[in-house]
Amino acid sequence: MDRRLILTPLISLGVLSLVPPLLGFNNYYLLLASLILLYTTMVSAWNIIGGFAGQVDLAAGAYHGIGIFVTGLLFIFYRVTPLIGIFLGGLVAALLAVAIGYPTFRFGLREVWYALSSLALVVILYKLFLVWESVGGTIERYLPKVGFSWFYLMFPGNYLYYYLMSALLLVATIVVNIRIRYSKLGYYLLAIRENEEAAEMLGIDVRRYKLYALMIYSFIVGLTGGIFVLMLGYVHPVLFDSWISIQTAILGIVGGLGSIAGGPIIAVILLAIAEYLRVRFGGYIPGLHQILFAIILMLIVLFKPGGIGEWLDSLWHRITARRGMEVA
Amino acid sequence: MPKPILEVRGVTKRFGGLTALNRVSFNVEEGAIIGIIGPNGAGKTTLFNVITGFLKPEEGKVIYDGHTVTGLPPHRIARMGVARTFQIVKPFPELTVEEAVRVGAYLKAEDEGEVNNIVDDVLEFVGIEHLRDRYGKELNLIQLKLTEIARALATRPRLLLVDEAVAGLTPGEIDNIIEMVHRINRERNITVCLIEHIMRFIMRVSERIIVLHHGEKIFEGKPEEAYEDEAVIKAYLGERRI
Amino acid sequence: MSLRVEELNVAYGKVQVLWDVSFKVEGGSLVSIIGPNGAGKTTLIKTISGLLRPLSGKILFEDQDITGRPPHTIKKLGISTVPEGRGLFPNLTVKENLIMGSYTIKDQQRIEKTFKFIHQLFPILSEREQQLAGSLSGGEAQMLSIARALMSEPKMLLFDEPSLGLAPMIVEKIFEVIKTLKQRGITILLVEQHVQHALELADYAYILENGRIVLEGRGEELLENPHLKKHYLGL
Amino acid sequence: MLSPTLLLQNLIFGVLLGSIYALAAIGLSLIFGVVNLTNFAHGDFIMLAMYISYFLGVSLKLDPILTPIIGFPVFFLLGIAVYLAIFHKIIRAPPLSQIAVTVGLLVLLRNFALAVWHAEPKSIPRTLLGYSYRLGSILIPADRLTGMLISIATFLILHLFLTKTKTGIAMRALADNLDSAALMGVNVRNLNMLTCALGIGIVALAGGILLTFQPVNPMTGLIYGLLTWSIVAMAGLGGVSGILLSGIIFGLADAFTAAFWDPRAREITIYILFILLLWFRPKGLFGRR
Repeated sequence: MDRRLILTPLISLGVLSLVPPLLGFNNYYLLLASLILLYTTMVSAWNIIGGFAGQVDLAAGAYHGIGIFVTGLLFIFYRVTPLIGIFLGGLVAALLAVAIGYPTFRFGLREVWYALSSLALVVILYKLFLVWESVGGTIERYLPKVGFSWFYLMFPGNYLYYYLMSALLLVATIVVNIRIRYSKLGYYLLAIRENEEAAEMLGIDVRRYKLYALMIYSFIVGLTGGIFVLMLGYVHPVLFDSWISIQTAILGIVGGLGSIAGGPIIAVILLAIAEYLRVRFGGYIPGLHQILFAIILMLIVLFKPGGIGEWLDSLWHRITARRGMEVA
Repeated sequence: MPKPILEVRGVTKRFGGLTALNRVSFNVEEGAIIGIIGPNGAGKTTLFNVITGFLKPEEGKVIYDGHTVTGLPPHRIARMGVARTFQIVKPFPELTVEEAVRVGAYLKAEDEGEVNNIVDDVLEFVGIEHLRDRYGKELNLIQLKLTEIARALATRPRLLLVDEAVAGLTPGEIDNIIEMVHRINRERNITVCLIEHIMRFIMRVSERIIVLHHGEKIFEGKPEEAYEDEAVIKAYLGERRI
Repeated sequence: MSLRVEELNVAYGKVQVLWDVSFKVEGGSLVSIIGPNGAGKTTLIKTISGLLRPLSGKILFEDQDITGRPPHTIKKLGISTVPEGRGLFPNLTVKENLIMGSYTIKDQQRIEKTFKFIHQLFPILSEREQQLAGSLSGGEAQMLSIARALMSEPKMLLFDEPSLGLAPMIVEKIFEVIKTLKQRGITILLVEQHVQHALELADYAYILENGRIVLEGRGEELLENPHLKKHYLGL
Repeated sequence: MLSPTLLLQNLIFGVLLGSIYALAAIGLSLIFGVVNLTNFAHGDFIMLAMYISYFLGVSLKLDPILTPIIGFPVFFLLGIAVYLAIFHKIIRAPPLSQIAVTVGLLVLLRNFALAVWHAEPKSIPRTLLGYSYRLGSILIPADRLTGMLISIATFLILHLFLTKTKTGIAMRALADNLDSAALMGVNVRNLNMLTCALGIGIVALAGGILLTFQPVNPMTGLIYGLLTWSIVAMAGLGGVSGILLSGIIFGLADAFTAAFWDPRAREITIYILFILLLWFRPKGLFGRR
């Protein structure tokens, strides 16, 4: 287990560090790659609430938006460095999640109703910021131009730094996943997903552990918003985007509920294909990549409900089993 | 005279117009194996749900180890040392047997090492070590029931409630469970409370039985005496008409 | 020969519940199958009525193979079920529940005639016609369930534990009704844990334990059988 | 300013709007209650219906209020097709699978609309009902009034169908107890298919009416999806009258927010109401179950 905690980040960082040279340090490609890593981070974070705890959460767009607005507005209004802003964005997202999640779990919302109310949260925040003119409104608010600055994490014309930040966040999220999966928290969440009553009877405070999962997930998604806004350069209520919620859940389900590797791997592959489709065909078929996601999702759920993760896991089992035989 | 570990005092539970439990009272002494029997719909499972906090009774209270536990959530009651198995098994299909038992073991263990020890110990005690890496969805009924018992034992309970452990099992498997219950009681010093429908099973296990019928306690005493009791025979066989 | 079940094996997922169950119900007779909770009684009824598909084995009704057919076709052949726990439609009125019972009958006049018969048999139901089925007492609900099954003028009735959760007086009443139905020539398969009643009424009976038939015989014979107590009470 | 006229005006607006919302929601309620299927794509069927209405309005110069004459049979058949192709396969699946598959359907419909009609909102060039009745200082728009009348007529017919016909009673029976319905001789599969056809067919009515006063864009589906689910949550499967009443409550919330706060804030009130409702009245306001 400890080996996994060291090997996984090393290997994934190694792979991820090969990408910029492969892309020839092309700024545009690096921007796309950073976005893909941020979306993948969300999928990996979603695995904690959706995969481990079994709650079909569709609020990623809300927490992502909170991260964008907190980091962005603190920078715009008070010149607070994103170094702090990003962290605060995650924190506010987690606080919001707890404020909503506490009554939600207290009153036993599950399945459809949990999914719907979390999706509603995205729309509520979108409209709230639209109406709340002093912080949101309909016009973009741009981040101040400060030039190249480590303090403000501003690297005009060079997305390599953002790529590295996104890569680090993704790897950290995967490590968090591994840590959780093989700890008390992870086993408790899985037990809750599998059977809430049985979990209760084994002494698990179901509500409390669901809240823990929700907090960790929303905090990480909040962080992705903070990095995202630095690349984008402005804030706007439309960034409370329900598509982010749907995309995250789709990739999480296709990757396999509870599978640590499945989600990120499938997310990177599909998001890369999606970017290609968007660039190549986006002009005349604007939603082609979303159609692709939808079809893959439906096929996976109908014909391979375990997701890609199940297949990856059994592959992993086979490899480790063979290694075991060699040792013997 | 050992002190009671569990006292049920005048518990009444209604569902709409139906009275599932009607002022049921009894004690369970520490270290005993007690059987609760009764025909279908007698209120047995409701009784367990009240004791473990899944249901709140309209009247009466449940006292465990000197503390009133009525109204506490199930996880708090579990933490105090009450474990249970379910009439209809509630497995963790996507977890292995070892992982399922692990979930239970975290309740009282201080660190991962202790968790591992509890898991190894319980798997061996219940005799399902060979199933360690099998997933819940791959198990048959007896294996599921044993895993559920192992899961419950891993929480290191003082009182174990077993809800219809043998329904649907073959005679050989039933013998296996009977022996297991005796061992849990003797070797682990765990008080056991069994719900059963099949009298034959309960007779071989418990020193004292309680018979429920239509939510009321109609008998309490030695199993042999139950056979002679008019009310019990009537409840089971129905009234003999002339 | 009305109903014949041969070597029936049934499982829920990976858990096999019935093992090589065979029995027969002659036309016009009443056969009881007795067994404790978890013996597989409900599974048996569900399999005959088409709600469950068996792993193997055969179910023949009037020499026609009905194994694995969907429930609505089995109903049309004349097998009606009084399911475990009544299986009423709680948000439908008593009348609407009865209308559902006559779902397969197209002839309005025949339906009217059956309604009259039902009202004679269960006067209480005509009083409660417009009430929601969910508001009935246990005994009334069981009568409605039986009445509903009769609405299709069945050749055969399957009863799944009609005495479940009822007070002794009501149980008496229900068994009176079953007796009446038998006298009217309806073939009946009665699955029960209430030994005394079920055996008294039965022309022939089987004891089901852990999914297997362990004992069979004529009703009165079994009632006197010393093994019955052993099998049932564990004496 | 809270003048009595303004209050009354918005009360009327709310009731008109709400009864149309209820018409949009009744199909979802039928499919959720009877077929026991969680359909996250319902709002996108509404969006599609609005586009079909727009298409017919532009190509055939048909008034949107009349488009359901063609739209209803088309959507009825669409319901059958969707049932056979997708819903049928997930009827017994766990909620997660139902959510996932219908979210997939939602994305498909949304992007189909995006590909065909693009992102800019579309509205019908003209309708015969573009005028308003005047009662003193109170305005009653003819399109919405007609919409309400169509809605109430539909609810009446549906109510009669569900309580007086054998098929309708069987649908309610199916909602109550699937196994028992099958034991009564109901062909469950066929009845499920009919329910889907009816549920999605009625969406065509709602779509035509909505388009008379609201533009449509591909994202409209999400808003109507959440709105109709909110109505179903409030009604709690309490029958058609429950849906009509909760539709009107949400219509009032909508009208009053638009009038007294900000037209853009309508969804805020509606969804906060929805979430509070889920917390405090999980079984709905009018539901028996």
